[in-house]
Amino acid sequence: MEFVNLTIDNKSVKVEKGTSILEAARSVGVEIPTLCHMKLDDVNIENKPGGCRICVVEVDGRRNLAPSCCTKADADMVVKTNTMRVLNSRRTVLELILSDHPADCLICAKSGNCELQDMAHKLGVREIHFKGEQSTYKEDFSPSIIRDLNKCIMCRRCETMCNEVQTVGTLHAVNRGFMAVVAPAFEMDLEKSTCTYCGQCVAVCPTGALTEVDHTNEIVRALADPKKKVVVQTAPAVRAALGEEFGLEPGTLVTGQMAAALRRLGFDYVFDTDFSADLTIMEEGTELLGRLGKHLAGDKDVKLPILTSCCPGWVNFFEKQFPDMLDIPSTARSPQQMFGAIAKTYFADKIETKREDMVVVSVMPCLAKKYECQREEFATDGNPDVDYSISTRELAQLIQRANIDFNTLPNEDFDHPMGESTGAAVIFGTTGGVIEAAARTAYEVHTKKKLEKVDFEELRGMEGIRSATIDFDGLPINIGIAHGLGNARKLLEDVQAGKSEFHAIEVMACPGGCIGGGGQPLHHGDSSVLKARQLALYKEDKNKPIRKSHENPYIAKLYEEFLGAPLSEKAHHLLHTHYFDKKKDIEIE
Amino acid sequence: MSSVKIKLNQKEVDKLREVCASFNNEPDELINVLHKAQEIFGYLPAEVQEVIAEELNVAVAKVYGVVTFYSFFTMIPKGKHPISVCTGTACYVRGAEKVLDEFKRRLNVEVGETTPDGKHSLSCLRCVGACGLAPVVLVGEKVYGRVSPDGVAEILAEYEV
Amino acid sequence: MAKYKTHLLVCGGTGCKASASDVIKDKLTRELDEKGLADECQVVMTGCFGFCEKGPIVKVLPDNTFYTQVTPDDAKEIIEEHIIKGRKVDRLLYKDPTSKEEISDSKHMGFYKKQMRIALRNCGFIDPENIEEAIARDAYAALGKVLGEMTPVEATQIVLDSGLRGRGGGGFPTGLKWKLTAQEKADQKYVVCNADEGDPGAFMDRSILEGDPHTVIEAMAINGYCTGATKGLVYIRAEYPLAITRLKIALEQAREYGLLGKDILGKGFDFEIEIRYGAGAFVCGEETALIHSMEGERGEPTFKPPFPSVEGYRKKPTNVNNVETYANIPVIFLKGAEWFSAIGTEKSKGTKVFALAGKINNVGLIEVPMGTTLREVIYEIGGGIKDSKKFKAVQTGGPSGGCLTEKHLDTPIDYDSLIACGSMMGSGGMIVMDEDDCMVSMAKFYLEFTVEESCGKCAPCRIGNKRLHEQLELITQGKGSKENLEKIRDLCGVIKDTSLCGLGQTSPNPVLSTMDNFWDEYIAHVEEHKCASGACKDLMKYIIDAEPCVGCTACARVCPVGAIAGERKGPHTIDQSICIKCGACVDKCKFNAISIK
Amino acid sequence: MAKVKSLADLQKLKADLQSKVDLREKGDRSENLVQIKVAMATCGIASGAKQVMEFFMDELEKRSIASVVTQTGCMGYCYAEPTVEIKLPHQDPVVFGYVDLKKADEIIEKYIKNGELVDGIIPQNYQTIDENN
Repeated sequence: MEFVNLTIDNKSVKVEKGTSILEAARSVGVEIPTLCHMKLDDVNIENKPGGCRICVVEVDGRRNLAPSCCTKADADMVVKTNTMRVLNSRRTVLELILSDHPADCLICAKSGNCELQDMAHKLGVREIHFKGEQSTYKEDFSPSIIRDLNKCIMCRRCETMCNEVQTVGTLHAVNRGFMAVVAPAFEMDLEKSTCTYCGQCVAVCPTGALTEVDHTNEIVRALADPKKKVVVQTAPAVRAALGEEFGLEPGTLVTGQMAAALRRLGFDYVFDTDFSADLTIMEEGTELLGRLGKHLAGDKDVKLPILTSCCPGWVNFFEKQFPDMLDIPSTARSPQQMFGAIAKTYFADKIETKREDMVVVSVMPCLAKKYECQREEFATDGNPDVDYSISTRELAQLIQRANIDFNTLPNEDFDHPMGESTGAAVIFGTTGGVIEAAARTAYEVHTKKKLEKVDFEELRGMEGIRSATIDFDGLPINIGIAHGLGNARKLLEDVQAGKSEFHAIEVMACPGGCIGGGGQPLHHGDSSVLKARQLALYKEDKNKPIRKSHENPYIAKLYEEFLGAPLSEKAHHLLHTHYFDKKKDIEIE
Repeated sequence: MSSVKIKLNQKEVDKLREVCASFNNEPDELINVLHKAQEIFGYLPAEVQEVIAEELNVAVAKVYGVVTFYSFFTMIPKGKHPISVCTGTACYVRGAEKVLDEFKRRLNVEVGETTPDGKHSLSCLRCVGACGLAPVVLVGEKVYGRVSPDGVAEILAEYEV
Repeated sequence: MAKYKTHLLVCGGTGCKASASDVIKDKLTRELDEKGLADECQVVMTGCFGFCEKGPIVKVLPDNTFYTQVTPDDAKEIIEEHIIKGRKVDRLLYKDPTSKEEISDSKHMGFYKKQMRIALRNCGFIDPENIEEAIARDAYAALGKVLGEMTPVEATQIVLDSGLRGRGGGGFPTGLKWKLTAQEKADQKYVVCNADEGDPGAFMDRSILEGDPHTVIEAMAINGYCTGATKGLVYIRAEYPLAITRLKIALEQAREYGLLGKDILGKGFDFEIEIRYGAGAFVCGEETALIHSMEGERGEPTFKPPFPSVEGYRKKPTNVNNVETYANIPVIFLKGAEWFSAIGTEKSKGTKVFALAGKINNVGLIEVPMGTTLREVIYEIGGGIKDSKKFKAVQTGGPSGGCLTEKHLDTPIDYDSLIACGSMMGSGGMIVMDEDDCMVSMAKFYLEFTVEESCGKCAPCRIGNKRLHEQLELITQGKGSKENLEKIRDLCGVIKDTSLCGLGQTSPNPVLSTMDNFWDEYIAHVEEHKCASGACKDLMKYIIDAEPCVGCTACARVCPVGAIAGERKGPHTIDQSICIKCGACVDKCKFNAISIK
Repeated sequence: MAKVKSLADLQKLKADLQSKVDLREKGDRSENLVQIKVAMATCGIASGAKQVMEFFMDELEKRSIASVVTQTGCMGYCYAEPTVEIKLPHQDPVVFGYVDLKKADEIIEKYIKNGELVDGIIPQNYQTIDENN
């Protein structure tokens, strides 16, 4: 490894050759502001178009100011990040950006969490000297994401996420010059595009150009309606991130406070999606073993590998981009939808409430879940199994709006019966978790032996594509894991080409899995946040008394009282789904 | 920019596929493919871009991003006799703007638009390199040099009937 | 083979072709056929003669007669008079603008006297669609010499020694660029010819490709040999159909003759050239943007380093030179680096081609040794200002350059002195302006261009230039103040300092240079709301003088907005708040009663 | 067309093609060449000027004398046709009258090669067309 010595703001710095000035400065505590640069080390994502020009610095011997994100640190370089010339240029450029940006901060969804707003504050902009025409585009409301491109500053982070990381190819820079913006083809609405609603674009957008559809008001209304029984479920990844919205360190587990807060918000039943995650393992695990059994028996037509299906962004992805492979994924519904289906049948019966008087709300780290609960197949007579899906961020807002001091709340438990879960369910929130949970159950069901070592370390990590072979008592099971749709595409293309050796593949649309979901508190490009959330989930798993889904007593009871057995007719009806070729639905206006 | 609704028939789709194939369906050749396609269709409606994206295995948003980047590509059908006024510097200093204004006035269209009867579309272009004839106007392939605002009516009259 | 006694060269450049020079050629040929002279006289369509102002040009050789503004109808007379009877057709001869005398021999025309043609040596001389004519004029001889006698390092050294600098605008030493690409190790390298001339008012590259495509092909092959590239790409504007056609023909012929392809001249060197089309984006003149465009992407520039010589087309080392730079290469090898470096000034060697246009008598393509003064170019070659108006400014370097004034006229033209004056060489557009041109409007014109051509990637260029344009617009509308001028200056500085690529880094130059050289004019616009040249419509007023006005009502009737009122047979007046300054009333008034103030 | 396979091929090809454009090339630096103008108006052609011109063109090339042979209009010496104007580099032009092929040969050998004057000069002062213009 080659190192270079340079000087930044009179501090001498030694960094590896090839390091950017921005990073070199950061290493000695000089934080150079930027609006477009974004680097997620662990998932190998870097966005540095050098477009915002906020990060410019003075480098001795150069005619022009240098963008510190794109300029590599060189030996003996002398860099100044805070000269008059730099500060003036930086502020003027920011003023220019603001001159083409609506000044509606007070009512903007991103207010308080907006990098542009913060930057204006940080650089001390008090006046915009250059007024003029602002670019205008039509607003786009999809079931999950709202695009208000008048607020786009062309940082291109969303484009990087959508194309390089997710390979979805929905968003691309279009037009030229002043009218340049990031948009889908033909500037069509997201709803008609290839968008999977994974929400990674929203997660990295520094401004209010990309935000989630807000359902908080509908929820407040439902909670206030005395006729409605409002049931809430919270996804595993939410508990590992919600605290960040209240100033807690990333990775702080707030499961108990979250349950307490939900109760104080007025939800009638505070349940856990972890419960239906265990249910998912029962169904999906059984399906896997079924296919595996047929395969071992020599059935040539059986579809292997089986692909997990709990991630709605991933489901959208293969429905829109791989419509020829609809029979490969598991037919099991996602935990959110399993929960809704059971809540509005089994549980509704238990509390003697009619379906239409029940409102099921989910709190998800995800924006695609908003779309998922609107899918027609997840409704009975037009009444959806899950009425509203809100993001972790929206929940935090609801809590704040209700004047609840989150940090002083006591730890409370979820309600029964749908609040009970196992450690296997908790790790659904991270990449590798679903397949580990499935392996724990499938192993015991298949081998009829007790699993000695519950932790499958070989399935854990942050590598984009991972694989491991698990010994099912002499039967080697090849498992593949991909997070981020770009990685998923690679595995799927192998399957398509008949080259895949895997028996089962877990796919999560978002980098890191649900912990890095599009509905989570914004990590603003800090990948250590994702790692902390991941560790928190494994910790919760470890601390759970029961760590295998099939050992969840309430799940056993559910089968006993209501469903019969995994893959029973009733289970099929309520807990499974089928997929559609949505490629043909991508419309041209 | 709005896109244009058009339904391609199978023959046209096949033709496009042939064009893409002639460039080995190489994503590198996107711009060459778009040139060819525009030659065939006269413009690049959304569906043409869809087919090209499919064949070259690139996102259609990218194709659109490229189409909207380059001024040579258009998603609006050109008029039967497209009029282009050169607004290169040489033409500008010799009065191209006034000529352009006169075309706008007479045709009652803005730059980038086509007359309702589809006869003329009006566009600007930067330097055809006939600076000796400035200001220069192109109608289709035909070049008119040293055009004055007064000459505009005369040029348009050629395309009456 | 017929042995021709006389050659009729017809200019086939775009400008002349636009004026039906191909019809002239056909007619000349037909006339010769009819008169039975087809075996004695040859009609050749050539590349641009450069003297576009007086096109279409027909030149008769060997006696060098230069006919200007020829029409197809003149063909018969040229054949009957000149060829058969040996009498020159006087009325088609070029007339000296000062002496008003007819000049028949092009050598004696002021336009050609001061010129020195290196890059344009074959333009207007050979049939660009015939490789044999090119070979007869030494095409591919330099390639032969390089392949036969030199190692790549030796050959590159000659380019270095010649002092040739990039003619596309940057002025980077060409030999050094080659060396940098040659030093990189890679399994594949590329050489690229940038023929995406997008500078409004510049057309030298187009003319070279149209008039002498083989020189570019040859130079690219030499470039390939020197850098270790076996593949060349020509990135050419789609708006140049004639250049494309001729280049394609030339490539085809070069392949046919074995001058492209495998084992060229038996020296074991392989080289192929492909064409990639531009599609109308000025920013693609920037190397990295050009490369992205060739890769089928939006032509957005990326930060350098890495330079294309390290990471270019398809991430491989790539050398990009422009057409004019390439056109100098073969001559340097044939005549030697010393010969070349003896021409020009200390730091700018050789010649430069300029597209001379605007308010000048001899609009056209010229090539002069570096160091020639602006005065020589404008007055001796350009024949002075049109319609005997007063010279006001000359704009060089296109949208990246600046406007120079009277006091710069004796500046020798080279890279460094132009920059010292606040302009730049650019690709070689040279637009002359007279007293009727408003410098604020000129600056606005260039900004409008930049706004339209900005790729939109970086904020200062995308938004800053838009704001600059808006500020200038305020001034030309009479709504500006001195404060606006200060804002403009500040903004110009920041845009230059912070923009991503050359486009943004130079886009304020037209504004800054006009501010430096024509400050009074800016002040007049903002303080007195006056535009002396009358170009700013919003600052003019149409006034009816009561004295000569007879009240005929003609003006009132023609006014499209009803701004003119007055009794019949009484003096009329114009309501300034309604008037749109279309000028219709002035044209209509028979009594010269309406004036512009 | 056969491929140009070597440098020698290229040089040979160039030599073969050279004469094709020679005429144009010479036009550009005619002051250094022997310039021959053959009067080719109606009277000249009638008296054999065309053959004389061809003779000059062919012979001068054969004898490797760098020259430009052009036709010109009537020089006004119709009585002495065919008339030929010869201008040696840096010298005043001389006009010869009654030039037949034999005379032409003599002019080449004596006047053009050695600068010796031969019979038949028409002693007149006049301006060449170039000067006229």
